[in-house]
Amino acid sequence: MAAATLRDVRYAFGENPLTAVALAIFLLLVACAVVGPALVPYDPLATNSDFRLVPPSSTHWFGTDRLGRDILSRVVVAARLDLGMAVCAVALSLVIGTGLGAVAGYRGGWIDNVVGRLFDTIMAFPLFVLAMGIVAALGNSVANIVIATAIINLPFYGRFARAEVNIRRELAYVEAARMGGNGAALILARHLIPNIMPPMMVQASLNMGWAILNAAGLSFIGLGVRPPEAEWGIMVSEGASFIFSGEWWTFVFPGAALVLAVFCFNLLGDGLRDMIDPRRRT
Amino acid sequence: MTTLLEATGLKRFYKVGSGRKRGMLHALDGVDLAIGTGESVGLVGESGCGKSTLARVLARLVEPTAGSLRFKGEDIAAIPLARFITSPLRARIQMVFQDPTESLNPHFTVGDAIADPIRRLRGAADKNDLDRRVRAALAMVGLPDNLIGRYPHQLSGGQKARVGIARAVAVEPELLILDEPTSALDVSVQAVVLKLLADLRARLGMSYVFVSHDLDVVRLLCERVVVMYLGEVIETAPTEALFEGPAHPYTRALLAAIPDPHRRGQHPPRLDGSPRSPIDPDPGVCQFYGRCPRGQPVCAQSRPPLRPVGAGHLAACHFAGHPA
Amino acid sequence: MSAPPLLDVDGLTLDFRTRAGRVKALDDISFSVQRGEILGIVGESGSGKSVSAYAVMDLLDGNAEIRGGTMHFGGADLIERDRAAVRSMRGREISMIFQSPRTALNPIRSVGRQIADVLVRHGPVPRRQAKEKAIAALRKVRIPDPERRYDAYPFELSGGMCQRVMIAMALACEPMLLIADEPTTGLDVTTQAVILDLIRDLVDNSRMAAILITHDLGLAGEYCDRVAVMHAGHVVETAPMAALLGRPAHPYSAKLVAATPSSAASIDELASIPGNLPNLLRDDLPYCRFCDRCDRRVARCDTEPTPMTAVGEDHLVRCWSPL
Amino acid sequence: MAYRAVLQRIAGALPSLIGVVIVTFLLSRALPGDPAAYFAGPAANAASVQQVRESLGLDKSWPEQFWRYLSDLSHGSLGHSLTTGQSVVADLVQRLPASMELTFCALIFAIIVAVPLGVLAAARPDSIVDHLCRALVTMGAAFPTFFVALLFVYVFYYVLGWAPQPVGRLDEIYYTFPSEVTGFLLIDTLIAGDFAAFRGALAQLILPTVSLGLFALAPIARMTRAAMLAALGSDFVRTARANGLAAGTVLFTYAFRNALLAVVNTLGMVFSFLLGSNVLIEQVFGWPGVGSYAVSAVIASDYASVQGFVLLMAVAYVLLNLVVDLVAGLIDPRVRFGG
Repeated sequence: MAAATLRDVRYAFGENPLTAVALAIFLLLVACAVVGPALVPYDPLATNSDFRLVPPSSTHWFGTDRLGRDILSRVVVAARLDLGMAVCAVALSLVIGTGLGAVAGYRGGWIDNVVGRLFDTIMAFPLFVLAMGIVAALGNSVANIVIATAIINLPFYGRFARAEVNIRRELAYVEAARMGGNGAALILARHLIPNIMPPMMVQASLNMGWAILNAAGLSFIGLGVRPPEAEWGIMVSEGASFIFSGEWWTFVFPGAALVLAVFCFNLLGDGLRDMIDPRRRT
Repeated sequence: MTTLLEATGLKRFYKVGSGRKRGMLHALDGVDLAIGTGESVGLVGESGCGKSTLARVLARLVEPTAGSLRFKGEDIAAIPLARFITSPLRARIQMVFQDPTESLNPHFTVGDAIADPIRRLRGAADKNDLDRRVRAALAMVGLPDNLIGRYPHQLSGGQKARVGIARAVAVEPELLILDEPTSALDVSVQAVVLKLLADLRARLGMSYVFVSHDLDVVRLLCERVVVMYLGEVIETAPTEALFEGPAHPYTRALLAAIPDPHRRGQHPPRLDGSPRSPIDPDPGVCQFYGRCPRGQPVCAQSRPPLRPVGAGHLAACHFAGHPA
Repeated sequence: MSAPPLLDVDGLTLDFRTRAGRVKALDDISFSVQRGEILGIVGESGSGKSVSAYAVMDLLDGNAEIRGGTMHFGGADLIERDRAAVRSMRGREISMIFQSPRTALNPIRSVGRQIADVLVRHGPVPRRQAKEKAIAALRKVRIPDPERRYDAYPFELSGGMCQRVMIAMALACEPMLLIADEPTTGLDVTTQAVILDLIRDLVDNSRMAAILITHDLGLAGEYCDRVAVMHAGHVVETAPMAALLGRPAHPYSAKLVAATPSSAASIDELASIPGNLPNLLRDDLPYCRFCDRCDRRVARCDTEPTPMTAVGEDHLVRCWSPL
Repeated sequence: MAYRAVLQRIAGALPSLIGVVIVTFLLSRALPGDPAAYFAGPAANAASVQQVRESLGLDKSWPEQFWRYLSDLSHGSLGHSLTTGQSVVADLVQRLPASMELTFCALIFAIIVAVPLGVLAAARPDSIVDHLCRALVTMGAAFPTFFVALLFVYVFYYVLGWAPQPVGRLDEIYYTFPSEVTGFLLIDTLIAGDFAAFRGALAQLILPTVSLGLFALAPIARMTRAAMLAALGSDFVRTARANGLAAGTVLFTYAFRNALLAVVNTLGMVFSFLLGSNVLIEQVFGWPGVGSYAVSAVIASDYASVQGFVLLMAVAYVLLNLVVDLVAGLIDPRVRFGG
């Protein structure tokens, strides 16, 4: 198994060099998020009225914003908040969604109806709009952005887990496990959930990009994160007003960071999917 | 021969459709069946006849809607499922599944797959004891020890089928239910597995319920055959007697449809059309009526019960025993 | 057998290019079909029986590569001829039916229109007449109430009915050759018998020939006139059906006959074939791909290419030590 | 389609609508602190808060409040906006056509580009079109809409000067608004016969349409390509080929119609994206639609307006999904006849 996995990993990278690139970007992003504040040349919050709106140069690689803050430093430091929000939101919806979906799919009956109805109701909203409504209702904070993003992601994991469990519930190996003296809890825990985890993880990786976009979109319209906190969405939003005077660097670099992050998670998700599902290798 | 498992009046209905189309699908519609100790019974019929459902009800994978299930005289259908699952009785009835690939958890090694039911149902003194029993089960089905750490995807079809059998016999069942165990296998592998099954039964003295659509296979492996049609047993007889003198017109058609090189060029009458709907069937009409070459008005007025037509030979047809 | 065969496949060799290497799917296979007969191609999964048919139909995936051999149909060269010409023969001169008929039909087009599509494509048949002809085709395969069934969708029909629709579609333009690839796998035995009786009748009552691809030797025994036995990309034996069942010459054919449940009187008589198919990715495949499983192996099996040798009338075997 | 099947679909949308109403009600009651203080506005004193509480019925039990909410809804009342002073319904009705025009244009743009692209990519795997399709899909999924929109404005307005200033639907310095008939400027200008204004409105629409459309284009193209590949590899296409049907017939009559089903079914998801991203795009382009209205309301904690907006979008989305369902039923006989 280990050898086979290694072969799959090598295959995924060799076949799709982009996956390797994505992994490199991922490691870079993680590094930024973990030790970013120690790496950056300037204090991301320090204003400097002598250096306002300085174009990219050797001292300020990404230029400075309207308060003279170093954009490179802000972009690097923002990785922690942006990735943190997305990771927390995805983790929340992955755990809750898998749990609810798996139980609903295995048990069926009224539990399935109730859980299904819950997911349907969430999905009956345009999701970004629902997230706006939730943040507006719960209050304008980072925690609530995470909660809103988690809620709108919930049906994806829930329905996915439900469908995967449902397919497998009647499968012979599950029936065999029941013949072998396993109760419902044991079957879910030892036989079903481990088998649906690989596709769930792919789903999570593909979903990370979307979660990042959502959180950044909410901050872009002024929800959640408040200035002067460094966050990509709000930085783009702040830079947007300088389009008409040509200070492009104010929004391009934070925007590019967003694109890079989303791109990286999407590619990793694709690579992961190739790794666990060889049939998709076309 | 003593009776090992006796099913009486087994019914299993499923709700289907919604609104005005709602109905009850009669997957099992009152089945009586007794399996003797050490006996090997073949269960045959077309897809949708309820043979798989019956196998699952006998194994208590599916709960019957009505009816009793007596194992050595004890009504096991009355034991709540949650208790039955972990009771010693669970080990007494085991099952081998159709698709060898599907029946193995892809994340379990061969050793884990066989050890799991032993641990749950038999209990092992320690790791060594467990390991010893797993190896014994492997040896029983003729698999080498070195497969113990392999995953299903590293095995051939025949090896997977044997692991499935080893898993079932490892807990020393008295009744083994085999649900089309060779239908997914190639001829050459099928022959090996069939011989193994015959050999295991001879050595361990288990009873078999062998579900199959392949009458040739049933003929080789079973002492008695039970023919099902639309949720009912319509004929049962010792294998020899059934193949020599089928009493029910459906059985006759079924036997006539087995490909046979010796029938080259002959045109036996074929069973055409499709079965009646299994949803809310009329209890006063023979289920085979409409498709039956011998149908008479009486067949639409009463459903024929199973009745003796020979030694150990029962058939559910108004005209069974009467020459055509 | 003096008349030239309708289909003549000679020395066909075919590989699939895959990431793991070349799969030597067919190696120097030869078989032929005469007008008015049913040829059975029998073998276990992975033996190459479907691939051979797909090669004839030019339906192979893009990674298939024909490396040698010839295929002639009614005198025309199927490999050299341009692909457009071969493609226009499909459905008109050669047709094919497949297993799992319910997925093999377009789920959102009525079965009648699917048949009409074929008629319109191949004949100078206007759409309006095509409907009548399609209904006639449905009637020919004994579908009850064909006028009503014309508008039915596949999901409304049983598997057996769908297979009859497939046959009607394949026969709509009265082809010379029908290739049936495991047409009854997954169907009930009673339905299987009806479908195969139908194919047999159609062949007997016209000049059409058929190829029946199956893994079931018993089935081939009842319906085929001649048979080609395949193993691991080789045709190991071709013979009249009775000769193969009575006096199989290749050790694999013999084992296959003895391992078929219908041929055994008791479980003890049932023969088993040891070992597995060789891995066709291997570059050092032995000349005889059965030799690792064979109890009649001789030295030449590994070292010399095995020719097809006649052992009786119209009976060829690819073995250095035939039975 | 069978009459009964249509009714069934419509009935099937009812639970979603009920769920939507319940959720929006719960959201309005989930406001942190004292909802009455929110609704009373920042300048309120204790007495006026109490007055608002009573007028909103916030002192009643939850079921009573919910009942009241329902009866308000049935009278078409969504409360009053704090910022505009008008009723929320009036605000939304006034601004809805702008959003609809933009959304529909983006959707049409996305479908016109994405479907042929996906079909061609699947018909010729590994061709240039296929690579283009994959690149577009990857980019479309990775670029935040608001960022793309800003880049477009920067490049096409500031640098190249090709696009007009992003100041909403029509630059009132040069053009006059036509009298409102449909609310869709492209149509109203034509009705008024003012072709200059039509061109002006069109010019204003192009950038927001493309930036919004790109976001919808990616999922449609991906789905079309995948569905076409699946259809082309299916058993029934193999049968069609084996019967010698012409390549065009196989591609369009057999593969494409089946693939279309999958594509139509993903349109629901696409609408969800579109309606959400609409908010962001309106923000960038100063578009006077319901989205930018909602954003200002959110910032101003003008809750009644946000709630009205969420409800409106959800109802629109449920209705769009219903349309998608009905269209799928037209294509698929299995749905039509309940197979």
